[in-house]
Amino acid sequence: MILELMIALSVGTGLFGIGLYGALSQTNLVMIIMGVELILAAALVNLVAFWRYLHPDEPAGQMFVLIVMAVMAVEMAVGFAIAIARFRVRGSVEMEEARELKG
Amino acid sequence: MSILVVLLSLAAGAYALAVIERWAVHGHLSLTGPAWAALALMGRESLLAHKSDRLFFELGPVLLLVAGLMAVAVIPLAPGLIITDLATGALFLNAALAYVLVALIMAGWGPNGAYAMIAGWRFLGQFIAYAMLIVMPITAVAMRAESLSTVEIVASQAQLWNVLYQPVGFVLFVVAAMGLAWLPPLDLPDATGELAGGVEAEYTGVRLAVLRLARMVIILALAGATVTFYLGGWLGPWLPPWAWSAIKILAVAASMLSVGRYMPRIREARYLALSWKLGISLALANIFVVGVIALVVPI
Amino acid sequence: MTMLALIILAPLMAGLAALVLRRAPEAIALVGVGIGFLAATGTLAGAVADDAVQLVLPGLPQMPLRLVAAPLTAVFSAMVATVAAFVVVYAVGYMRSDPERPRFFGILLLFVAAMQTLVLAGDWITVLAAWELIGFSSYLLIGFWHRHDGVPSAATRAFLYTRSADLGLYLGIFVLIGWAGTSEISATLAISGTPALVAGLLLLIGAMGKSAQVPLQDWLQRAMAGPTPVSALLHSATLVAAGAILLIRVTPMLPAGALIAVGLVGGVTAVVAGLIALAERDLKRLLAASTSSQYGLMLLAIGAGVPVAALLHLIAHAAIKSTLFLGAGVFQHDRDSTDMDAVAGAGRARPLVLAAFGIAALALAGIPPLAGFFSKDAILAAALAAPGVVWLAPLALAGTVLTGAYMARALRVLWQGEAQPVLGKGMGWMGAGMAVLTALAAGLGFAFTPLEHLLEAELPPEGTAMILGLLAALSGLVLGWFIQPARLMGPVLPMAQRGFAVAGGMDGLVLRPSLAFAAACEGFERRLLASQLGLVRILSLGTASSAERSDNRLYAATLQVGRMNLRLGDGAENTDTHGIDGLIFGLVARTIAAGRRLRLLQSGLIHRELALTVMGIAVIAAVLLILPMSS
Amino acid sequence: MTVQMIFLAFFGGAAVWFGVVVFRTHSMVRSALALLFSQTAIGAMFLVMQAEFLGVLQIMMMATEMSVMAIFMVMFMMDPGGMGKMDMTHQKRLSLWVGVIGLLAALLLVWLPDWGPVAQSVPGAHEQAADLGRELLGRSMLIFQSAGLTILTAMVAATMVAIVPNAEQRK
Repeated sequence: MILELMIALSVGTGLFGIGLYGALSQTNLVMIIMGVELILAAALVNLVAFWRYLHPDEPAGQMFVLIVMAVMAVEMAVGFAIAIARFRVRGSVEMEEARELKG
Repeated sequence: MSILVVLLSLAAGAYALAVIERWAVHGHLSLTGPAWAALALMGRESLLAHKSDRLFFELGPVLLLVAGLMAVAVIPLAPGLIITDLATGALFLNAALAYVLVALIMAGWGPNGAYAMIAGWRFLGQFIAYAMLIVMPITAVAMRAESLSTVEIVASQAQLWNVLYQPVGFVLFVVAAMGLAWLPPLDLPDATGELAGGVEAEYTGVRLAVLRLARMVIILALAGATVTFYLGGWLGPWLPPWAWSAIKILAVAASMLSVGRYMPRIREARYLALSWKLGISLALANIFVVGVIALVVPI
Repeated sequence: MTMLALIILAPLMAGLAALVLRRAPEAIALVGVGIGFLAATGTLAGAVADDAVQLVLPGLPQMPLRLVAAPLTAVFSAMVATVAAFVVVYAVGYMRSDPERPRFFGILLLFVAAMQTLVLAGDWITVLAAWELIGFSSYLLIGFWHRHDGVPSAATRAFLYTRSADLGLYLGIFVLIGWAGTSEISATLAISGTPALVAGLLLLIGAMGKSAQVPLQDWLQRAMAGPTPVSALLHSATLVAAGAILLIRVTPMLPAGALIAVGLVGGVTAVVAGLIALAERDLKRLLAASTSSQYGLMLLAIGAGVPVAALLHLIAHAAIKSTLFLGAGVFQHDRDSTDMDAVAGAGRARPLVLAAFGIAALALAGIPPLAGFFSKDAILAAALAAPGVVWLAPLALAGTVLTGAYMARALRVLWQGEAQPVLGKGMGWMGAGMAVLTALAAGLGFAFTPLEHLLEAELPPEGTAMILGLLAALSGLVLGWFIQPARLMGPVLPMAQRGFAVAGGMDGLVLRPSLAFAAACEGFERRLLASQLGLVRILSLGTASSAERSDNRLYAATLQVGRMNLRLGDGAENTDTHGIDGLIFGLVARTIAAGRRLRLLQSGLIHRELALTVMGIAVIAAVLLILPMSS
Repeated sequence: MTVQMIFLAFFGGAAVWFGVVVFRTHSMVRSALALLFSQTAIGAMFLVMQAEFLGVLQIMMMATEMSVMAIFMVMFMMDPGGMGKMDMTHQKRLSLWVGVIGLLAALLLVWLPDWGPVAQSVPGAHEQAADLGRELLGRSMLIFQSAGLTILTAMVAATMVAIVPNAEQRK
């Protein structure tokens, strides 16, 4: 049983690492969003694993998963809105070209 | 055992549906037509489009079929006659049908053809319109049944069918279902004559056969869902339950198929506007009313 | 009790009413600040009679929010209320023709309420909340005329500067709470030793930001973009005072090391900002720079270990500086500008206003029997009597001389040049506001003795200090009146005019420390980023809004340190061209290098900042994981 | 070595592999759909872990989300998959290092501590759904509602950001 927990958590960490790499390395806003999605998915896996193997009789655990899903949806909505706005202004969502933040 | 029965009846239903569709489209009834058509497709050379995304091209129809079968899996034809009675059956139905969208996008993207791709993305647009209206009426249904299991949902309609209990939800669900099965008048995704068959444009031979079959299965699944959620499933006097299910499902499917003959095609934008401005507010009202009734008069 | 609540609630409610009703804002504002004023004076009387009224509100678990009206805080709140009241009276006339008066008065009153909350706060949580509110509403006020070009950037600059310095406040407060286990100020003041030193220095950073001390003084002068009443309020008794007030309140806790740091910052600021003021070409900017230098003197007094002297000077300065600003506002009305050439001779047309301005100026310079005289003597005495630290007194004296000099310069500019006919519009309100504050500026000095008794504080003997102070003030006045700043300051002038005097440094005293600071800056900034980001991230997991806020913070920190180092680079080049010995060359090179390296950090590229973010989170996570193991 | 474990490992491996594919492939649609399949595999893992409701929900939501993702990719990137090997990454080494280090650290944290006793059985799917509902509308109502409110806000905000400002807004 404990091995299953380990497997699930390891999968979570794997997804986390991949997502981190993607979010940092991609030049494209949408790809960055994908990386973030992967990171959140890792969080999902861990939450469900903790619920299943450590506190199965605690529905709050599942509630957390729902909240994270909500966060994913929000993140995508806002991210794509920004992407659209940017695409309208610049004609691309390449983050290499986004230097407005430079002081 | 029950799996086998369901699958066989599914095949029979698909065939019957094909007959009905030919009838609805061409106007004359021929019981053997679909069989010949299928055989012809089998025999025909199956072309592969130039520079196609092979993986998606092959996977699209299969995924479509799988999604349809998954959806069918939670539809009860009679007490005990169901592939799997999930505790979250109603939700699972949605989950399965959500992959229709994925499959169509793959099938539209795969063959590297303009018409097909346009059709795929159009279907995505149409999906935005109907997605909410598939889920929210089901919510109301599940609220009455106090369960997501399809069997219990049917059982909850022993006193009064949902079509009378929540007619608004029924209408919304049927419209949304027709959008999901891209049936006319909501058939912009493969607008025959405009997109040359849309997603099916680039498919030939066996793949096309699979695609058509999958579509029949999906229509059947949606009809089954309608029957399960609103028309009392297998419930009915005199006849045995499976007969009632068969009759109802075929009737619903046939009516869905034949609506298109009497209505002009609806533009996506219009469908979108209607379903978000009118439909969702109606669905919310429906949920509210059902909740109130369920709390006040327990039937 | 109710009075205590009224002090804050009256302006708050009035402000909201003004914002919501959007009609007759002047009346509402006057009523609001009036009630606040009465309540504050009443509370002060109560505090004189029997001390420490407390109002405990249910706040966080085991950390209730407290409002305390001990004598000290009561005095502060009375001061704030008074200045606010008469500034509002003045503003009624000043903003007469502005279409957006409701917004103005609304924000102004919210600002006053926030300030009152800050001075009356009895626990750190309240202090933080009030601090944030002050920063925010001051941002709104400075940016009030946001349609004029340059104004938004000025407001943003002020916001970023103070925000980035607030980081120190946050950390300091967290250290305090974490160490003392409670958020009650009086309880946290009991701690001592290293935590006290760390917390003191961190709080000093926060205070430096708000009180515009070297090297964060730049934003204050740009904040002149706001309406004049706002400037008067910000400079005299509220925003800028917040830093000094904070330090005055925590003085009992500060160990010797922290005190020396405070004194050094204060003394340097007093001199440097004085030079900037002397070199200014714009009346309001001159006053702004003088504000920095006066608060430098206060910090110097705190550093000398006599907070009550700082307190006295704070109060005197509140009245004086508000008077000066209000006068400047009148001249601005007449000449539609505060540029020295534009306002030249404006005083002749308004002898009364000029008289008030002159009284205030002399008071600031420290001429008896005006208020500034007593407070400045207190500071000088404190500096002279400061244990061990010898360089406090010279700095204080230099600051005094400079004060006299630039005040005399301002008076001279206003007096000379030809008068122009002016039409007295709305002078009734403005005059009323000014008259009272002038009277305070003149006569407040005689209230100091009872005040000292009230605070149970005794000042060091003033014998020599009085003579020295008087001599310094007079000499400063004479110098400023008769000698042009160009000749007075020589090669320093251009730098001072650019405001580079601070970071660029015109002599080793300022240059070497700041350069050492610059060399250490990159590492410092990394730590800054890491800690700050980690904090904010941990505080706001997942919520988009605070994620953005943390971005602003990161940006603020990066921008500020980066800017500072760029200025270091320029200033160093400056001295370079002025041809100073080779030692400087090496330092200059290092400075420019540091600046260039730091520029790389603020690339503005999302992925770079993202990477920094991740590293910051990693550091914090590591710390959080390791701390429990070690302990 | 139970059946569950095998399935868990299988789906987990699938999830990770598809996650890798997301950033390896050159076709935008492919990477979006790879992400979809990765998420679906995660949903399958939920099902294996007997969190039926969550699993089904995950599978359903991700299908739609990722399809939207795909169309956005095509809209913004015009699918360079066709145009061969164009590199779409930057600060690659840094990202790689960060990712690897994060991965290893997390693995360490997973494998080192003692997770204590592992629960053998979970409540049935019906009870789970019912409990979750009571949780959401009972103790955790505030959180739930605020999540909903957040989504609503995000919808409004996203729309406002995305729509084209018309004439009088523009000036």
